[in-house]
Amino acid sequence: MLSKKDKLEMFHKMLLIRRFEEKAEELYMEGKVFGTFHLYVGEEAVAVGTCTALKEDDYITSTHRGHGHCIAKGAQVKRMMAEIMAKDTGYCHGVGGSMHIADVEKGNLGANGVVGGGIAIAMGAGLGCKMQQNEKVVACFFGDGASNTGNFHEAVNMAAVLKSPVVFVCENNHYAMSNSVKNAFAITDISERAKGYGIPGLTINGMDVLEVYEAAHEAAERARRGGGPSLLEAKTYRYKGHSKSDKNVYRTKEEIESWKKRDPIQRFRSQLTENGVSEKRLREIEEKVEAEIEEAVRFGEESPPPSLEAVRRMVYA
Amino acid sequence: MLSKKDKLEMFHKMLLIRRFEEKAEELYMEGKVFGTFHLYVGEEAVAVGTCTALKEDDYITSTHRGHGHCIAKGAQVKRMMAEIMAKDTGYCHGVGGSMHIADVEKGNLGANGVVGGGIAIAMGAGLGCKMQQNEKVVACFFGDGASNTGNFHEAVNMAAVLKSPVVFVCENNHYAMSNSVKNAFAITDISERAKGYGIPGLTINGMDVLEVYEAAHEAAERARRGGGPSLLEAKTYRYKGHSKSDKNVYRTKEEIESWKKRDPIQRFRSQLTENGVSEKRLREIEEKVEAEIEEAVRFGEESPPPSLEAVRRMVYA
Amino acid sequence: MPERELTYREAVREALRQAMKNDERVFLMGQDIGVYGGAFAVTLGLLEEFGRERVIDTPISESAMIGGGAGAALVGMRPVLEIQFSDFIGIGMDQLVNQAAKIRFMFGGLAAVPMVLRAPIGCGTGAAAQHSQSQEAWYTHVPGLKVVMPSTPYDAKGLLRSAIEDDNPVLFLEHKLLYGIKGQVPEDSYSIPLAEAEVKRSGTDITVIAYSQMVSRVLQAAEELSKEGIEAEVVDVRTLRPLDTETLARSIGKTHRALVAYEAPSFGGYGAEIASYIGEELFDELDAPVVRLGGLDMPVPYNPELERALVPQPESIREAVKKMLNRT
Amino acid sequence: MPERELTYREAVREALRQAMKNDERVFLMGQDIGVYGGAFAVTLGLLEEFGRERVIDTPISESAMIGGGAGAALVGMRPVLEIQFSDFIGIGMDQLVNQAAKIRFMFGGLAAVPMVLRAPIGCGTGAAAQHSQSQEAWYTHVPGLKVVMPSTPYDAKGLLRSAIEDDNPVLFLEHKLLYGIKGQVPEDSYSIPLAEAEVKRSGTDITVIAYSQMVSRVLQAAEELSKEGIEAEVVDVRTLRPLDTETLARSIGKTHRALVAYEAPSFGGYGAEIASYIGEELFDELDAPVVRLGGLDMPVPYNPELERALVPQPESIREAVKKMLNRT
Ligand SMILES: Cc1ncc(C[n+]2csc(CCOP(=O)(O)OP(=O)(O)O)c2C)c(N)n1
Ligand SMILES: Cc1ncc(C[n+]2csc(CCOP(=O)(O)OP(=O)(O)O)c2C)c(N)n1
Ligand SMILES: [Mg+2]
Ligand SMILES: [Mg+2]
Repeated sequence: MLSKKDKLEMFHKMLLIRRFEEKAEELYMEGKVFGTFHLYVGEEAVAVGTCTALKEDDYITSTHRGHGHCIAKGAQVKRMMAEIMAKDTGYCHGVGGSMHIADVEKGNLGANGVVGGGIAIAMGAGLGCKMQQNEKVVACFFGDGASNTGNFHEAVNMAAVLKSPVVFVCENNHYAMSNSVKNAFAITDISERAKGYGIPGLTINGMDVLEVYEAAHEAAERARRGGGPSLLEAKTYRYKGHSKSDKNVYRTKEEIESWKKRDPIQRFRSQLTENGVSEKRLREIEEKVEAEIEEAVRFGEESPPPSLEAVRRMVYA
Repeated sequence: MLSKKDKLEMFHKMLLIRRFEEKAEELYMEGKVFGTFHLYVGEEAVAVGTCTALKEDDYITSTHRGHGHCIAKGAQVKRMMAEIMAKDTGYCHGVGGSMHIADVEKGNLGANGVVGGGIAIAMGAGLGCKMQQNEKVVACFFGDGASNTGNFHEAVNMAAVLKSPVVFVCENNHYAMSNSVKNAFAITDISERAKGYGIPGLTINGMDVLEVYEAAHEAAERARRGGGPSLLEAKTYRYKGHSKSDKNVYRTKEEIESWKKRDPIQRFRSQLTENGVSEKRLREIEEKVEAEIEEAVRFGEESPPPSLEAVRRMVYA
Repeated sequence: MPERELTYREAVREALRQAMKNDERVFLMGQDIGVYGGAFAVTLGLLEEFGRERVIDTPISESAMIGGGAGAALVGMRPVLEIQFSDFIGIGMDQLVNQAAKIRFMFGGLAAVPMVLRAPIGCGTGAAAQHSQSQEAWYTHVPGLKVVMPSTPYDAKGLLRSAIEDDNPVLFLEHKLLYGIKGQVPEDSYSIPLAEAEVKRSGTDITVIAYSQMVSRVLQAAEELSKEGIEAEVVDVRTLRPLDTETLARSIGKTHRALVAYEAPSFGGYGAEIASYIGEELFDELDAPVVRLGGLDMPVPYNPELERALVPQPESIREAVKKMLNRT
Repeated sequence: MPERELTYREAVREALRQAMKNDERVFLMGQDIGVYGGAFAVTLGLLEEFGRERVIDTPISESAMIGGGAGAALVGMRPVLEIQFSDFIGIGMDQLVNQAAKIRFMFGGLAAVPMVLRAPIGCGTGAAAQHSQSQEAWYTHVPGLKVVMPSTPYDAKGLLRSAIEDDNPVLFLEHKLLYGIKGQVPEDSYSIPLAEAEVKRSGTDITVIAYSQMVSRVLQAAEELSKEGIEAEVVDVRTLRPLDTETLARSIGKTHRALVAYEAPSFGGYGAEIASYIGEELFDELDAPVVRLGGLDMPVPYNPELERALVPQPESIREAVKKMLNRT
């Protein structure tokens, strides 16, 4: 059962994700952040609901749209900010960037630039945990698009037969870049695929952090007890374009607006208020988030870049 | 509806496959056939039932265990025999061998040494037919083992969403080499996976050529009418080892014997007799098969090998 | 033929459009190539022009797409596939190498797989290790494949036509940094034969061999060297497999020195093939060792200064040439 | 240490067994490696000895297995994967190259992926185009990977230990024709450092460079050449990445001539890396061009005579040496 403190921390994290993303976009416009990145705005409930259901030393694997997972699993936003600013103090010494942030200490086995690329890694990490009998589990995030990669199929099946303790979390935000799930699937619920692997499958409301938490918790504990993997499909939506260069030609403004009405942060905020959390308390959290983000930007800006000599030594252990 | 003539031709082909395989094994012992090959003995009903449901100019894609598909689709056994003897008169001029026999003229787009390797090819060939509006369909053979490859997943899903006219025929002979389906799947019926792609799925008795024919016919006509792909799972069994070097340590003699009691050729022979086909007529077919096989061996033995110069020119068109 | 200025991107698009108009067997498959116009906007407008049957958005299934291309080609179509970043060709490596490239041979020469696989390569966009690679060396080592890497809009258009008309699987690799560059391009359709290198600049002192985006850096270096009295001949191989060795031989027969510049990690890169060809067949022509100037031996880093330091730049090319001529 | 004769297959198996006994983080994953003992019987008996938890038969899912290996390694295990034929590594190429090999770098050096991928390579068994390849050139071009190709039972055992103990992903490629060959192998565990080439035969007239199965053919050619008064030095590079260039330099400093023999198609093969290294760094030592003797430029044909003609054999190596020494 989630305590009030837990819930406030969830709210804090969801907000931190939202503001991190908005700030990253701003910095990109200012030319302080480079390359490509993919914003998680709108999907915060999935990462936070799932990661709250995990223990601190459990693992996750993440995606190209990974900032949210990273924060939800406990990363420091300042080191994330430094990373996307390509600084030496970033999680990957400025060598990885947005698509490769990892935080192995906190159990984040890395974002991934390859769609579906992390699914097999999650399966194998789970296998390792099983062999080490450490009762850890792995939550594996991936998108609707990733569900059509061969890696999804191979890894989920292998996890099923080897009873690797993984919670497969499909973030169905209804698009893979410009491709609607209507064109990429002849089914409506991706969780349906669980049947083909003989594992539990469940479609949940990815805009409701508590519903995500409940489902993830059950799946994680099942895996921890040796019951093998599950497939959760969280229906959600990304508010922003796929990446920086997206003109949103493939969807309507109305559709976007209709999802924004179901905003996971607004929803959770109202729930908290209804549950007696004071407006003041929530404001405090909001202010704290602002301060954290500002501090992160300052940290990033003041940090030095990595040196070529140091980076050359990173290729091999 | 199958005519009596059709059925006798089916019987003829099943027997031709069986005897071809037995002869190939003999020749291997004698050192006249090289490399690796994989015998189809026990599974004849699947290839013959399926290919009988196709039109002459429909396509198939085949597997490493491909002799049966090839014969069922109308290949000349003498050119197959010449191929596995590495002769210039073989289907691939002795360059492909058992695992690569193709007969594009008869619609056989090739055996395949890569497990699952032909599934995407079938999907694309179907797509080509659809674009050409030629009303052809593709039957795609693959094993239970192949159903766990990424290609299966990607190609079946892509066929489903693009409505590629393919009949996916999973030959579930219960083993992928030494690996029992019990270890490779957490489900009992592979056809269950069709649900995850939104296409019809059906498990059938692969030892009953008429049942296979009926299911394949329905699926093929559905595809031909623009209804998209289907997944058939034919439960069957291979009597022989996986390949020449198999000691069968992973299964019991009893299991093998129990399947031999369900022999598809015996079964069909009895059905034909019950349906009034005379013993004499069946004997004639059996003799004809013997003659065809002998003729094939002679043809292979008397044929010349390919020349290096000619073969070097085969790399590029 | 009337000419006008087009970007590289537009030149590729025009070649696609003309091929599709000219031959109804040609069709496109890829991710987000329809309404989105492709990750690099190359196919923009083609969906509207040719419809969903011939401009097919696929799910994220690179392996099935490449194998599917081979299957469609086998039954008489001429697919042109787009992989969103060449880095992901590895996902369909087996279908490309063990199926598409070998089918003709394995079938005894009795089938053909006319297909083109287009993909953007290269670094310089801050996209880090999984979106910035140049893996041409893998493909050039595969009998049955052809590999083309044009450096200008003009070459891109003419070579793409040849690639589409070729009866073999052809990899057509487009450097991301080239998409925006401009050049004169004839309106009409024309073709440049595969396996013809081109001398992009004449010179007498040294031959610098390059392809794709590196050609412009080499040309820039050559112009600067010229001011110092060094005349470099620049050979753009354009087609890496099959390689036009005659043009190389002719040039080195004149300059007696060769530098090979490329972006991929130096070790085991395609430059090694060129260098060892020259070292073996033109040994007696050489006044100095053939030098390879490739990328540093590491994945592409995100940090933009490091990314720049990774690969040969005009300055480092100039330095390398001067060193070879003992002019530093 | 007591020695006795083992086959190459047994030597590999013994290295696996000793590593598993010695370190409980080591486990095996592959297809049919359990009760079947592997397609080439390398892992025979290990299931019985170590149980199903540490000798894991997987479904036919090469990509997930390779990525899974990386995942297990990331959380502290030391997986040793077997791919049934190296030809199928392509199916997991992305997981190998874009994940396993790059994770450490992308993570800023803060993680390690200690895993070994074993696979049989090579032709000579009549298994045709998809079961007979030597694609080492692909892997040697990947920063982050190491590539080992031992030629003897002794080397196989010692190098496999080093590969398993290495904290990076290592490809360990075993030529099928070697499995049955015998050699003296110590009983105890020992290691041979990665990146140390070995002079397998001393000579003065020419250096012949090879690896894996080709070494024995080169040695055979060398013995025959010796009867004709030609003394070839034979260098077995053993580890292809990183390459021990010092041993090459020392040898060529003595012989002034180099031939590189390998089985893969000559064009773009790993031999090109060796040849261009020598051509560039040892140019002044060379009395003659470095010659590459690779395979013919085509997929492996089924017909056994053609298959034999495809790759260098003792006769063709002898011929090549004599030609280089103008002794034909
Ligand atoms: C294997 C691969 N193919 C293509 C791409 C290019 N790409 C990056 S993100 C993306 C869409 C991913 O969709 P989804 O899995 O639904 O995740 P989302 O972006 O919606 O979170 C594509 C096609 C890639 N990175 N990797
Ligand atoms: C991608 C790939 N992995 C492994 C192999 C080795 N191999 C050949 S056949 C086979 C088993 C195939 O099982 P299944 O698909 O059930 O077909 P069956 O042999 O039972 O007809 C294996 C593992 C291969 N040829 N291709
Ligand atoms: Mg999505
Ligand atoms: Mg099977």
